[in-house]
Amino acid sequence: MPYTYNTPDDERSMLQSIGVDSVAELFQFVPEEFRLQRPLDIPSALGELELTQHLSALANRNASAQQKACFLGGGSYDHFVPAVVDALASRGEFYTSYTPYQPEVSQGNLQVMFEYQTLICQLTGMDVSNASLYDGGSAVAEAVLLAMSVTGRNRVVVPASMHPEYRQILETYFACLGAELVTVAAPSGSVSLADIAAAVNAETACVVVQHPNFFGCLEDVQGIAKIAHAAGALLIQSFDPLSLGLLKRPADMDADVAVAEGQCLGTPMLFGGPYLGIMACKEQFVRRMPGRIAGQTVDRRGRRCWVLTMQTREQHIRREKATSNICTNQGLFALRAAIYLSEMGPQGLREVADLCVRKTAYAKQQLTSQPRFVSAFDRPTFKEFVVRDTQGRVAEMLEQAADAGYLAGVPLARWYPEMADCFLVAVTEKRTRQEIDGLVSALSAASKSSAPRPHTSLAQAAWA
Amino acid sequence: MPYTYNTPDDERSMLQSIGVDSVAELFQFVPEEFRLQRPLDIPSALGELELTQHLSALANRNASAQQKACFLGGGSYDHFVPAVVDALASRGEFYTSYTPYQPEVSQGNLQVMFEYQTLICQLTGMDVSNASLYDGGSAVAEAVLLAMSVTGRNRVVVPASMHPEYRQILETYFACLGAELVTVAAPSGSVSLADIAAAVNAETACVVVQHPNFFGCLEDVQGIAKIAHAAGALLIQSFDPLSLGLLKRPADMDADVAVAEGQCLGTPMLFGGPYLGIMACKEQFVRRMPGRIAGQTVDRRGRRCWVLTMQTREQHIRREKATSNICTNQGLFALRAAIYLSEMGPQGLREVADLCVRKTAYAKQQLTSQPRFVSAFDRPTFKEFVVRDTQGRVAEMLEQAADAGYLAGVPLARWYPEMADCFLVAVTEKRTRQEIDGLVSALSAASKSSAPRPHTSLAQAAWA
Amino acid sequence: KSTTLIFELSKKGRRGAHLPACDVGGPSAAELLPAEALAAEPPPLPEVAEPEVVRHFTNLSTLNMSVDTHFYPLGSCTMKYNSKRNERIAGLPGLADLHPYQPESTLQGILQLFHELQQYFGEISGLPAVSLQPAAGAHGELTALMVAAAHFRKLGQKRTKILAPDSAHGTNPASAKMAGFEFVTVKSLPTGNVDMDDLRSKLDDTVAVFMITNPNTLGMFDKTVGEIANLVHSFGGLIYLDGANMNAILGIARPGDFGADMMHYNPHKTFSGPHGGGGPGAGPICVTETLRPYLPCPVVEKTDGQYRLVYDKPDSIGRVRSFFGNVGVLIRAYCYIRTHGPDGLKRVSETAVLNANYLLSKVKHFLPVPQGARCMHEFVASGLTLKKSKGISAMDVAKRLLDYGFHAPTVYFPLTVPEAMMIEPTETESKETLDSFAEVLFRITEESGELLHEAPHTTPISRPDEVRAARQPVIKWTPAAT
Amino acid sequence: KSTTLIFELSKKGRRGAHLPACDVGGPSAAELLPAEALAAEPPPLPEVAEPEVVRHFTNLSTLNMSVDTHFYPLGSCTMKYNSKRNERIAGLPGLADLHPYQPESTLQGILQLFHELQQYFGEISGLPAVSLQPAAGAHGELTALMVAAAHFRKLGQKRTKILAPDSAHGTNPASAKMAGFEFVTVKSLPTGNVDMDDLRSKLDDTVAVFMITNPNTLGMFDKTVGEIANLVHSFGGLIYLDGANMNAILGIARPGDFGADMMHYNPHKTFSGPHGGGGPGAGPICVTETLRPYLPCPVVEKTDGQYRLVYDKPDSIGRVRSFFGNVGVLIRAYCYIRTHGPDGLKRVSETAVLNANYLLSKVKHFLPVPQGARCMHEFVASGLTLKKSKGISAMDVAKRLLDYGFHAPTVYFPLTVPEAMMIEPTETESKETLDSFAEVLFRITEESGELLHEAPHTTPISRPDEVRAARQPVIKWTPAAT
Repeated sequence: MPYTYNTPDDERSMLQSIGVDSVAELFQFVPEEFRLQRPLDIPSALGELELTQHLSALANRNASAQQKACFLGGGSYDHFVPAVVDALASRGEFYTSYTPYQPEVSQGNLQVMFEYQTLICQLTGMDVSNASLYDGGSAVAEAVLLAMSVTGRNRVVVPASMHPEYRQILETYFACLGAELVTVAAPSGSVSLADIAAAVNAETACVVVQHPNFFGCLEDVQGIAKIAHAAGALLIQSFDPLSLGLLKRPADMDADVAVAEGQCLGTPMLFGGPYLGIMACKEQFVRRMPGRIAGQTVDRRGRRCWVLTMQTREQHIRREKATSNICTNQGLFALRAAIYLSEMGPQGLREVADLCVRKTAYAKQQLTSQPRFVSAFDRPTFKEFVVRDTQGRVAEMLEQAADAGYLAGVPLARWYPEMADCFLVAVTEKRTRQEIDGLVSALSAASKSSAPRPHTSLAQAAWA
Repeated sequence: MPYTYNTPDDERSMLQSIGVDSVAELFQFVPEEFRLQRPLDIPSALGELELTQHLSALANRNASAQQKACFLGGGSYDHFVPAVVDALASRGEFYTSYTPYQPEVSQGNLQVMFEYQTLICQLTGMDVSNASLYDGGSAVAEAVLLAMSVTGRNRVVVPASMHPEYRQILETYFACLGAELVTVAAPSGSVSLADIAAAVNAETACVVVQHPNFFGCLEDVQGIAKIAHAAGALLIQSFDPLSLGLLKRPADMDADVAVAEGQCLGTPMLFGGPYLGIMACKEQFVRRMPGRIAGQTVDRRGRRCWVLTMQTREQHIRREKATSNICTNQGLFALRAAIYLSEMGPQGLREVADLCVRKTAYAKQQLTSQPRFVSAFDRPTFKEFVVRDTQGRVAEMLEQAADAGYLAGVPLARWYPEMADCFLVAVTEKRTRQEIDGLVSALSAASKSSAPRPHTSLAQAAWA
Repeated sequence: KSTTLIFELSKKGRRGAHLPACDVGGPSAAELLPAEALAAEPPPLPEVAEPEVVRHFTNLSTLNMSVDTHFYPLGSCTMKYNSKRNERIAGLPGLADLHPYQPESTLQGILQLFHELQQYFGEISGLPAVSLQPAAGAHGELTALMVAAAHFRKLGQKRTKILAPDSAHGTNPASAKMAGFEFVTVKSLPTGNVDMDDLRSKLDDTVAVFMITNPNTLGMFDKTVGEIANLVHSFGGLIYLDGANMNAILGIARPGDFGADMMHYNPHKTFSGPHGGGGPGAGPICVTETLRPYLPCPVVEKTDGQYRLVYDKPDSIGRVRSFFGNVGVLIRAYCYIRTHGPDGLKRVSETAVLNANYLLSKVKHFLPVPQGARCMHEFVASGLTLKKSKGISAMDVAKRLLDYGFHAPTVYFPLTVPEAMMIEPTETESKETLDSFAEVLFRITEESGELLHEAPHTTPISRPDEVRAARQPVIKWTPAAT
Repeated sequence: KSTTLIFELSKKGRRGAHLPACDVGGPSAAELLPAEALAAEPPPLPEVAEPEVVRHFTNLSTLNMSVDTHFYPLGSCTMKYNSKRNERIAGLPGLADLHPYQPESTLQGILQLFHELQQYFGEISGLPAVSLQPAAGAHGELTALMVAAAHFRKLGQKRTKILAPDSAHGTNPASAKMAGFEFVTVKSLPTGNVDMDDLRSKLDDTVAVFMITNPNTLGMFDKTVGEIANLVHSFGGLIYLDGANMNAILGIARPGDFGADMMHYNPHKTFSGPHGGGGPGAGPICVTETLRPYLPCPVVEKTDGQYRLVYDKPDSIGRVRSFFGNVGVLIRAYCYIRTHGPDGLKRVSETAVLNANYLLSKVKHFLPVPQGARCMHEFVASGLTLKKSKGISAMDVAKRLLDYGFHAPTVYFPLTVPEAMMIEPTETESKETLDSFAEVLFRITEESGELLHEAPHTTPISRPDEVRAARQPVIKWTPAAT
């Protein structure tokens, strides 16, 4: 019991103060029939040294992105995390505190929440932000619920180019709510305005568009927003925070609600979580927003300070009438995002975005200039792109690439059966030219076919 | 310039306030002839991402003790560092502060120094401790200078079983001071009382004995102390802090000054430094001690607090009459030691020492039951021991063991030409039975001779 | 300490990060992307130097109370020690730098961890089928209710209602609504136990689930839970166990053994995941074998010695979160369970309950505890007498505690106790701390109302004007607002 | 915040760490070791639980001012920002978990780093031969003086004296003594520059080394350094440059170019190694080619593409420290140099000097700065007028600054300036911070003596009784002393 204090003496005197003879007596209200009469069947205790050795052994059975060059994307990315983020977020006063119920002794967390909200507004151009949600996927679901609540409508239009797992979450939520999810195909890598227009009707609560989308391609958000708004529906954009170093902001494209996966803002990949769900919206929807919100006020001495506010939206007060059941936020990751954005600043953010775009373009060009591979879509891409393996051996090839030191791509078969010969390649600012060239070699070398296609000579000189 | 603030506007207005036109003008007092007329010939600046990649690449060209099982000792050991040590010592308020010249805003560091001093006294049984020195080696040198100063004598007796580098430091210091270093052989692995008695005379300032010594063997400190004291000399013991979980304390053996390398108390190996020089002594020598000392006092409101004290020993006041030129301490590592000792407590310390002794004995038994190896000395050992390779191929064998995943031992040839076929093996509490068995296999397998010796069958059953 | 905002520290031209030059050459991003997609300027983020970032956030941190610095007896939140070893382990590159879509061959270590954790959670709860996916306790509730809904759909039963006592956490009703159910409140008794008569009167075959928190939010073990379960089951309904209070019964009683069909854990409470200033948590759920087919996917299975992520369960509700779940929190829970082992986990609950009862034995003499002389891991004192006699509210007491260096208990919850102060010491506090807390609490009850209404006096700020914050919301900084 | 000692928190039977059972079986340690060597009991260390360890040291840390939290203009100590990236890098297992006696084949990365760092240090100083071994600035001084001694021994010259100005750091005379020399003080002028006449009068062929700090401890560049060097050299002596103030001249002037034969760096100052509450530092030295043979061993050399540790230099003084040196500090210095590059390092000094001159331009109006209107990277203000007019001492001002959230400057050094306040802002502070510091400093000079004599008022403690501490020393805790 490494974390407890009570010595036998302590225990004796405490039991005496309580007026019982044994600790067992304290459990008198637990009926005998419900008592577990045997020890739990779990392994026996490990000291710190053994625990560390055991977990290190488990960790060593995984191949981390520090060992293999990671070109995986699809919502989780191997971006660079500046050391300040780890150094500051690992302060005990941040990570061992809880929701700031007592503002007088929680101004650190509250100010961070307020700064985070402001940073997200600056990033997106939106009017207001909450203090975070679980992740990008549930943020989409919460945004859709908001739209349904605002419009009183039950039909939601989503392109197939949105993250398939985000769409699955919507399906799961909708199964209980009797809402209708309309998926619009995106055969060219992005959805067409015509297809969206055909899908949107007077029953549509919202259109959700991811830009850049799951395939890395850009979407015509403004065009889609016009269609949605014309039908009285909301436009929800799922965005990539780092893309906003270069791309127009959701507000500039008239999004009503902007949501995102915030992992790229200073959080490691962590095998998928915990991450950071970002949600910002137009002023008029603020009282429908789920999640905590920090607001500015003054204390009794008139000093500026911060508190949790608009709590009447929340379940601990409103119970079943709350905007959502969410009561935790991802405070620690909102903090990481706030530190990350402060460290990067506008120029740093632009530089990261620029590196992503250029390295991605280079990788796409190099890879698709190999006879074996073709680009699946002819669209501009941000930091990932879809490649078709003309030999159709994606799974095998990716395993071989992993052996060769490359986490080379995400196979699309699980979500898009029609794209079983395709994989998604992401290139962040961390990937070097050497790694990209190595990736191209490793993929080309993997389970090579005997009949090479003629080389499609693109202007390789441009990359010299 | 990632760490500076001045914008061009700032710079302009600052120059204006100063009353000069350019920054260059501020260097007017540096004569033109001394100005460097070219850029420094060092590589150009790296951003954090590139720097991290570059240093990671360098780090990956080393084999760390996390990759290879480390059986190296000789004053630096792969002991377990509990996570609390790193977590607490990495708080900015500790590591980005400096010597507590302003006690009102340095009580954290001062109290830690006071606690460290007390912990070292508890550990050693000595009356007083300073707040740390550079490392175990220079601590020996400082202790010897103290003894020379106290006794007014210039002759120092040291067994060959003391760390050869510590003896080299003494030689270096003595070359300037005209002092005499007498080295007493220790052919059996420990020094004999008779040899010590023969070396000690009325000119002897002190005898320095390391216990457990460089070969891992125990010395008869009490016996040596009697000889030294009978001659009016001081007894300086260099000890292993972790050994005191089991062994008698320096004070119990009548040491006058106790010094140690404190790396084992919560500091990683760091390729040899920075480490922690521990020094404690009898009360009567306190005003001769080098290094900072924190003392208890009260503030104006009568509250207990701590300050730097006995500063008249120090060079910033006494200049050439100071006890030493040392003005930094190793505050951060004294802090680590204080955290480590608090986390371990008496029982934890005993358990660590017990594991070291038993695992070392097991390794010695296993290794020397191989036909190729014999134990160099027939003495009880604490956490390391010397092995003789009957095939005499130490360097070659250790390289091969490294390739096989074992940092197997320290070759002794550099310091002890007569022991060119010997190497020193250390076994800490971190080494598992599996690793020890693997070490034995790897060493046995390394560049095997064709003529095996008969198996010397020791009671292997005892280790079952 | 300054409360200057990071935006107010910004000055045009300052910067922290510098990214490397592009090593692949080629056209600029502006040439690679269509002009209409590009913003003219990057977002107007603050421009600050790195030292300022460090100083700003470091100093902000020191304005918080936290478990690392203070006793934090926030009832229901289980603010126990967050072990540093777990933080270090969770940061190992082989655990932290993993992408969720890596080939399974490169993930055998972490999948083994999940597989074992599923077993541990199943064993501790007595409910063998486990999903690690939900991202928080409330998310786990929602997921479990969706599982229940799927179950009844499969059975062809139309059940529209969820019941829970009035003492339940607010997330219970909110989750019920999000899962598409109607929510009905059942009364509770002064002990926090369920009012069986009221329950009986509301039970019928339209009730899908009865949600119960046991130990309940008054810190009492509801002995009638078996009876309740039988009753609900007799109507074909399911029992959902809100696992917020599992810290009281680890290795002592298992929800699956006292009638629960479904439950969630709050690993950030029970298994010591750091609370992170409000999150992340995690909300793994455990259900009976009957309900296993409906769990979200993926789950981890082991076949032929290999660990696999299984996505294709035909009856699964689907997924409630992207990727696998809040893995970082789960790793810490795994470490916690392995650190304690079977004896240690039981000892955790015994100590948590001992500490709570000890504190209760000290406090009850000057602050009435309606639930009586015993509790599980927490208890709820009432400030009603104090309020009536001296006009001192539970909030006053809470605020004054801050002056003495203690975080306040949870106040005004549960709603069923007037002037409630819900105190949970946890097992990782010393008798000395509990003594000192009790002594201070007593001293506060003797202090003047005037002093207390104005409390706290020594904290970074005094009481904030919350009404103003809500009425004139300022929820982001703007240059004008300064 | 509590200042309870860890010993006072101890209670028999509590513990933090639990070590694993012994996996090799066999006899106990007590059986393996001779009885007479064994202690009956382990040392009487405090017995505390891990959460207490965490809370204790965390709370202690918050009683410190530090660069991460406060402006820290401690003159001569160069309290600049300690970059977090360097901390992270220095902790990489491939750098931190290396044993000093590993085979060289397993150390090529770190040896390359040292080899490059030797070159950088040589290039920045203009003194090409480098030893990375000394553990601190003072240790570097001592080592260099030993090198000088070895040089003169080799030459067969008997030189017994070391000279340095009265404005020198106290370590200069102390190191001279430890290296076996007699120390002679040379006068300095009010500018801090060396009094040439006094120097001349003390120079002869028994002088081994003249030690000079340039920029000097008044923050001025001593223009006469060339003349001094010529003079000392003409007597066959050597010039030692105390490198404490290198932050002023990186890439601007090189000691080797203005006459130094030997110098040390303080990488914890100039190259931003964290000061660690008093240490560790490092004290690498650079010398001329002539003196290279005498440097301590090992040094890193590169032959046939392999990096090697060379131990066998016949004229080497030997070694001054075990193992290789304060490697962790050196790695951070390497990172710092690589982060800045040639332009950046020069810019560091330009900015440090700009910041110091700016602050000087603000301060001189109300606090006389005897050295005049210009400085290098620091300046020394004198509180003499204030002392005479209002009885306010430099110490009073220093203490009052703490109340305003600023660390104090160095006071009463150099000894040559009455009521000295030595202010070094460094390059990693903003104009806003300097403005605010100057404003507060001015405000303090306007405050009443009464207020200032009692300052500080808002710090964790008020002024301690240092006399009592020295006269009745209590330098460890004992149960009786409480």
